Amino acid sequence: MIKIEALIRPQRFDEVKAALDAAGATGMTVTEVRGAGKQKGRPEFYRGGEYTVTLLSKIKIEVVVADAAAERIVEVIIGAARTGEVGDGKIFLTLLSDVIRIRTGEKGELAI
Amino acid sequence: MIKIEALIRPQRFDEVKAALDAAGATGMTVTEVRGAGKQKGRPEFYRGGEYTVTLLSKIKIEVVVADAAAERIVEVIIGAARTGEVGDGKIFLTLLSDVIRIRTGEKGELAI
Amino acid sequence: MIKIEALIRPQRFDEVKAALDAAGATGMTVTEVRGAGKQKGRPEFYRGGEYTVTLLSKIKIEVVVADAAAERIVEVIIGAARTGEVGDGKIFLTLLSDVIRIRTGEKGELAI
Amino acid sequence: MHRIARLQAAAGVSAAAALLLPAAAWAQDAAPAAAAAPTPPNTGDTAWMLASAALVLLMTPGLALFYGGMARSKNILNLLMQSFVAMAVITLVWVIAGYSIAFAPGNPFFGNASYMGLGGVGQGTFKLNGVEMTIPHQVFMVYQMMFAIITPALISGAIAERMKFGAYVVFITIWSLVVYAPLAHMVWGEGGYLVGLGALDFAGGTVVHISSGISALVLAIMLGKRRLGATEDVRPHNLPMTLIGTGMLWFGWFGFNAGSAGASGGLAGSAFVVTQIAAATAALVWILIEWVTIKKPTALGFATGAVAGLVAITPASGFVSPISAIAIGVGVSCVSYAAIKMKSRLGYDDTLDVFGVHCMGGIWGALATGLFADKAVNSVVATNGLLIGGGDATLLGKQVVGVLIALAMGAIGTLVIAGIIKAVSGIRASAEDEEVGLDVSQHGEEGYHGGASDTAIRTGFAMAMAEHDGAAAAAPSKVASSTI
Amino acid sequence: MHRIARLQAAAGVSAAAALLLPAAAWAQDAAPAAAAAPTPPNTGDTAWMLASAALVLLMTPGLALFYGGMARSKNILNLLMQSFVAMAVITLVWVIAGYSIAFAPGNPFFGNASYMGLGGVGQGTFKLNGVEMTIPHQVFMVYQMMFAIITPALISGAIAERMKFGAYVVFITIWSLVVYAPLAHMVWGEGGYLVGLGALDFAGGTVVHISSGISALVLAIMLGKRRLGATEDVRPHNLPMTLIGTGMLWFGWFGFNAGSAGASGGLAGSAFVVTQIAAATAALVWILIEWVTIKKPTALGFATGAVAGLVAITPASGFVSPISAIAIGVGVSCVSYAAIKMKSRLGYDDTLDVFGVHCMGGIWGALATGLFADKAVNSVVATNGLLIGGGDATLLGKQVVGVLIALAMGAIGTLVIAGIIKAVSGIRASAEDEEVGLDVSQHGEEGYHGGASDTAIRTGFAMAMAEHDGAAAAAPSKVASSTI
Amino acid sequence: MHRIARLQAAAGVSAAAALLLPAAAWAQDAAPAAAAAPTPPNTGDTAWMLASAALVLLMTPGLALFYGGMARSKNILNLLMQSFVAMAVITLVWVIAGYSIAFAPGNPFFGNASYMGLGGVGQGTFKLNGVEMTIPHQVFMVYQMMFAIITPALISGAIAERMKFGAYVVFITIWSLVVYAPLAHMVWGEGGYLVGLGALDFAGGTVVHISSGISALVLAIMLGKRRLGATEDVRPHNLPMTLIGTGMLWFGWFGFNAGSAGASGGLAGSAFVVTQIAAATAALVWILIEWVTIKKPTALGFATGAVAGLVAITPASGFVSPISAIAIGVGVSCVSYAAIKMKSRLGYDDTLDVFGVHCMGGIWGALATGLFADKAVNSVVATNGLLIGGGDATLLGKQVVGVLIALAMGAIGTLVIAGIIKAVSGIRASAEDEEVGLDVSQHGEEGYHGGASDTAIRTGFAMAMAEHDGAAAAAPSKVASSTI
Ligand SMILES: Nc1ncnc2c1ncn2[C@@H]1O[C@H](COP(=O)(O)OP(=O)(O)O)[C@@H](O)[C@H]1O
Ligand SMILES: Nc1ncnc2c1ncn2[C@@H]1O[C@H](COP(=O)(O)OP(=O)(O)O)[C@@H](O)[C@H]1O
Ligand SMILES: Nc1ncnc2c1ncn2[C@@H]1O[C@H](COP(=O)(O)OP(=O)(O)O)[C@@H](O)[C@H]1O
Repeated sequence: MIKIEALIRPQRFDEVKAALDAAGATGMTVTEVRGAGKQKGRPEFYRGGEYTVTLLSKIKIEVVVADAAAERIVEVIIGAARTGEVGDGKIFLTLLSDVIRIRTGEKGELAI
Repeated sequence: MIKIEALIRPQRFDEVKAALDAAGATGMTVTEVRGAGKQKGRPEFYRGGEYTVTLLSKIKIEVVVADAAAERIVEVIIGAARTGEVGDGKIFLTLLSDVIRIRTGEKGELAI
Repeated sequence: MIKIEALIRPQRFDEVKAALDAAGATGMTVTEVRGAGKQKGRPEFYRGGEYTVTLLSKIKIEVVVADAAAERIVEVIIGAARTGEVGDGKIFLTLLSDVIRIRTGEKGELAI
Repeated sequence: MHRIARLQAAAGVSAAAALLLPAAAWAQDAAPAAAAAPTPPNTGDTAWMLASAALVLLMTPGLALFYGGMARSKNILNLLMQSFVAMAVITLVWVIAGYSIAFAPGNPFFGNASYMGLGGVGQGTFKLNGVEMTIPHQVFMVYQMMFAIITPALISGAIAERMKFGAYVVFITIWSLVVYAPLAHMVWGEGGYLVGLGALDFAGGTVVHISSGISALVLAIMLGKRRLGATEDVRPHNLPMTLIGTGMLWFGWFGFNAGSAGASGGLAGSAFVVTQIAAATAALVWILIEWVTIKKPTALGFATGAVAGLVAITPASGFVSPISAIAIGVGVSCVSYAAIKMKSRLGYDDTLDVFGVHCMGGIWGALATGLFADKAVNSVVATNGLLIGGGDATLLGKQVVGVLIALAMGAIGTLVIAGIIKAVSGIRASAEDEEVGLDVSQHGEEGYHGGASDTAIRTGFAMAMAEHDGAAAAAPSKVASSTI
Repeated sequence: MHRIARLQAAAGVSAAAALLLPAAAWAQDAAPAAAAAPTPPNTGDTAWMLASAALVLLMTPGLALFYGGMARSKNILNLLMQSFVAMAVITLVWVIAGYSIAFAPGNPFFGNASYMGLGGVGQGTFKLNGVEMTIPHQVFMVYQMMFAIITPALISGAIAERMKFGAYVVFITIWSLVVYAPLAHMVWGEGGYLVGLGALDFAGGTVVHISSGISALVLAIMLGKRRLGATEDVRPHNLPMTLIGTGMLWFGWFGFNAGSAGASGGLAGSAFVVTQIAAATAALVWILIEWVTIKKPTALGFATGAVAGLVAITPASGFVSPISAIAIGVGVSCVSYAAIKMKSRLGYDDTLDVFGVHCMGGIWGALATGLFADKAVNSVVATNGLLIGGGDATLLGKQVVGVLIALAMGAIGTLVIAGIIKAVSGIRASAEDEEVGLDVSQHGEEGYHGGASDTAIRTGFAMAMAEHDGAAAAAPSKVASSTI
Repeated sequence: MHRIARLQAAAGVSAAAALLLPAAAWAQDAAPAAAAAPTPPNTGDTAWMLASAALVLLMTPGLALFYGGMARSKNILNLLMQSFVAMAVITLVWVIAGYSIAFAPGNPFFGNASYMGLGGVGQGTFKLNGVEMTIPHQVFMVYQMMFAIITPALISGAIAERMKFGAYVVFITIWSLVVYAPLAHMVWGEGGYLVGLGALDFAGGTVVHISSGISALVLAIMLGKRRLGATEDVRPHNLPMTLIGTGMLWFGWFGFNAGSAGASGGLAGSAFVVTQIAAATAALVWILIEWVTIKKPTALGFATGAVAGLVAITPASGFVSPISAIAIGVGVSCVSYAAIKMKSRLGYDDTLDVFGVHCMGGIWGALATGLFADKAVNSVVATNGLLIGGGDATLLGKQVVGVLIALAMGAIGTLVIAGIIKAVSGIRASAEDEEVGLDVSQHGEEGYHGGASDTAIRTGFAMAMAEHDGAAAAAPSKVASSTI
């Protein structure tokens, strides 16, 4: 099984989620994170103190899929998340050694 | 070393944490996430606009353990997290290539 | 590629981030988490009810780097995050099977 | 209270004393107009009572925040609504029948139907217990309405996080009619039993705080404990909200106590002063107790102490001196702090300590009135309190009677009302509703949103559609801004 | 309203009736002083009007919270600022010209320049429409200023989350001068057209709510919809904030309505009472409708209903009985609830339903005044409303005229003003500014911070430097505490 | 201020002028009662002063929110408590000795002990500086108490996030007695030095703002800078909270300034009007400066400007015309904005800019009184201000003396008091306490909770136990609902 970890723009989250549902991803886990990359933030001002935001809000989506499905799901995410502007984010793939469904105790691909 | 990543119901978190402490898990990292799976949310209403919540609050618990201990810890988590209802969550296992304790610089199983 | 996952004290975050920037880490992802380990929290009081905080605020920093750079980056993080007190945190290393830059579709080390 | 003052003045207090009362004062500066048929209200007295009514209304939102901040975020809206809904429901209850039961002539225990639907409650001045008031009858009615609103809302703190909203609404509606209104009649109403007895309650220690406090305890026990995990974390979700509420309560309480003079002037001023002193003293003593016992002066402790002080001074506020107010403030923090500690032994789940603060604080205040009441402050005091020069235990005895009546009516009334509702429809939220939180289960809402990952799909008719159309008509994924 | 009451009293209402009015009351208790050239203001009437002015001022921050809680967190500051900035801008507009246009003598449609810069607006009492007021002219001016402030702020709810801040400021400045001030003149001003006609608006149903509500709708349509993703989540970010705002609005509204009596006394009391009753009834009816239709009584529904009730009673508050207030409250919740449902069909994006609540609620209230106005409540009512004993449709007809004029002025004025600004500088935030949120894009700030991972580097001159020096002078990574 | 007005009236201002004063007005409408020994208070004047006292009390919670929103979340409760605790401590300080030092007869620098413990401070009217006041002495005392409360609380903004709570409480207690009370005596007290000199301070520019502002600066320097990382993020954690606080301050300030007339009527109205105008102007000018310099009108800038405007108009509010109020508002934003910019050069850590806003704003306001004071507004003005027709620099010179005295007393007093406390017990929180935040380290609490992962184990006696019992008695992991 493979864990697909995608870091995307919050504004694209709705589209990505919809696309994943359409693609039949059985589930996903979403985390609010902050990211640093090539993209720079907008200036803020407080009592004349100027701030440059160095970490921007991003959404981390984790989807665990069977090895076979990984490539397709990655394409789906890229399709929905890309704007072409700096800050579109990244996708990381990791091999999992096992998956268990707590409710039933099922293991491996059955549990996805 | 193995990283055990469990996604559970917030309501079961207290029990799971207690069980892990009892089982002697030396440490853990907890993250608030939102998850989509088989479980559906309750309807909400705002000025007559009806919302169906598609992502539900879940707790992600990460516990890193020695390979030998993995199986037992997984059982402990399942025992405390299971309700038998849709939404109990999943457990993902990943092999780590190394672990370092920042304070001492210890590496590998020593650092856990 | 290797994912370096560091759990550090929130108070050291500024230093660690600055050190990573200096070390030329191209990007990072930051998550607020809570952790249990050897470190114990301070007592709190509410209407005479006493609470011992069992999970402490920690910052999780994820940095994905080329295999070659991993060791150096780990040193950089340890250097900036260590206080020598219990609670300094841990670093976990994981091998990634692939990395993709959403904007360009680049893969592997190119995408980092 | 002041009205009683006048009653007794009429009932033969020396004219000299009477001279000190606004009633008398007004009699003077309105002298030329005295003949004219409908005495126009005194503009100054009316201005203060209008302001006071508004201040007391604000206490209910203040209470909502005071309680709400202590709840867990999944129940915040339910706790706020338990206070706000009283502003809606009790207003109508009061207009339709409550005011008449409380203040219309009748027997010593409840009024007749003459004021129902506000019949005969007009813009002109009126008489109460034989005394000519200087404000419009409607202003007095609406001022008293605000008391009727906040009293049942006080109960909500004890049963927080587990009661069905519908059952709560039905409960406070009936409670207001069968517990609050009759008690108000006995204490303040036309020919009320305790008025006749001579028990003193300036602004509602018995009527408001003891009655709601004991009812809160009984209802909390009838509901049972919240379903909590062995180690479940129930710390307040937002203490700054609790402090905002405390500030609003303190502010509004000046209308509650000083307004109970029924007029502007010296007595209102005196009540204002002792209210400030008692609240300040109790807040300070509470954090000092904490400083000594747990080494930390907490914000929640400060808020709790301030409210306890305001509760304790309420019945005494028109009868005691500033120095006595300090004593009352010191006393209430000791009493209420101890009561809250005891809770653990007794093991009931009074979520936000309504019993410890309001019932115990109200009892202390009512008895303290018997200890510190002073003729020099208000001529209505027939004999000084036990601890005041030349005083004896006469008044204290009457105060005890008042306390017992309030306790009995609150406890029995709640047992009966809640018992019936429980039998008919149930009063307790289901385990699952409690677990997901009362906001979603009772109100179909959550208090806070806006995390970028906090998402839901709109399907309803209103706003939803509107935007959906938009989305449809839109470029791939964004709504084009269609303008005229 | 009361001033009109006096106008018509002067215009020949029976002296007997006049006796009931504070003007008359004052005439009495000040009798001895009557001769003295500058009649000193009545201290009680002035006390109430000072308090009322402060209460109405507080409504604007209250409105900011009511709206702000419904916004998404990325736009919270912008929504708050749209209300707060009106407290700054409109104050100056009113002092320089607005008050003169609204209340100076002139023609039936606007006043002359005599009060510009507050010329001739002094500390002494004054005459309005031929009636001797009992409060200082400046107090009346500042009381009316608070109405001028909140009215344009009401509009902001409809155009939330997408309008350029600069364009908004320019818009409300001009709108206040060309729409609000003339309308206020017609309804309340010296020799105003609707005053002469005999249309009644006690506290501003037409001037405040209909005018702002219709303007809100027109402006929302001109701006176009927010750019929202097909499934974008627009749930309120902080409903407790909306409830705090509701409490502040309810509290302040007593100054708004009861203060419109222009004096303390029976009429103010009556307005106070019906305000409370209508708000309570509407809030209750709203959640009952929800309970029936969607099975959940929501907190947002309660807040919306309460405000709708306050809106509807505004024009009627000095003319109707408590029982009529109940009818008005029931009516407005049905009307506004339906209006909000309709929005989906019509498909415009009135973000926070200003049209449904304020415009529709205001129209219902204005017409209801024609149905329920009652001589027994206020002698100014020439003929009772249609549904009151002995009443007919005369007044109702006049009310319709008032409503139409308010609708026309609001709609046309907004079309022209916004049209010009749009042509000159644009009124809509860019797609990117809207996406990142108006807080960052318009104000260079975010509402909330403090997550440990919520970080930024200081580079500016002030605070930044200060600490930077510190940091520089510091041990490796911490600032040494340099003390004297 | 008004009391001074009367002093000088007594001291021989033409009777004609006197006629304009409420004192005189009252003399008239109470004529019939004049003979009667204890003059009953004027109900209207008393109503306004009761309302004003409540309004000023509310300013302290308002200040707490204004400051609290700017803090980081780990210090929110400490900042709120620094204001709230003043409501408790200073109330007692004032009752026991503060009021006597400030207002009892004595020498020009402090009063004697005659009013200690409120001896002789009763429900009847009283004389101040030879003038017969029309309100109860207790009402005047409690109104002044509210000023004494908020003044030291203002200091907390400068030393936020690093001072020991215990040391803070001791500091404000002593400061209130040795700095505030004597200064109040000199400016307003019986035979006070500056009263005699003829320096004018209507509502406390010198007594409240300059004294607290300079003390804040000195204390901030003595404490030293916060220990901040080189790039540490100190952005406000909750700006909506700061705006709510701003709204409450603005609202309460009407009691602060208009209440300083000591009575209802024309002068109170005039003070109310200029207060509104100055606040509005300053807020607007502040965001305009930002719009020009940094291209963004910020919410924090609006809030800061509004408060600066309120500070600046405070000393002038009873003496200047609306047009002058605009000038004062424009001036203060320029002065305070520049002062805050300078901070970076000077490099001290006045966390929330108390010096820039309150001290500099107060100085500008005091001097502006010397520029714009106008006989036509208040007959107490002996010679018009420098910029008013027929005026000269006489008053300006006296104002300078007042400013210097306030600066000296605040600076020296703070140096001595804080110096002693520092030597005895230390005033600064430890590095570790500062790092974890003052909420946990000083108060054993956190402001916000409720993330599902935000967990702790209950071990204490109270609530804890109660639920623990429950848990024990429970099904595997849930508490069975044990009901009667
Ligand atoms: N080396 C990295 N390690 C971890 N996260 C990264 C890394 N590089 C980028 N990210 C994540 O991806 C997000 C987008 O990166 P960015 O460089 O701005 O996008 P792009 O590559 O499209 O320009 C960042 O905000 C961060 O969360
Ligand atoms: N394929 C997946 N990838 C990532 N997370 C998942 C996946 N499937 C489930 N989850 C996580 O597990 C949680 C529980 O899943 P759900 O299907 O509701 O449980 P169950 O399988 O017991 O019915 C989800 O909310 C989500 O956080
Ligand atoms: N076995 C583990 N699994 C997952 N996270 C861990 C583990 N041990 C420690 N951590 C994380 O590291 C943080 C620091 O651990 P702690 O033991 O307090 O530090 P130290 O080892 O320096 O004393 C913890 O708060 C937790 O977030």
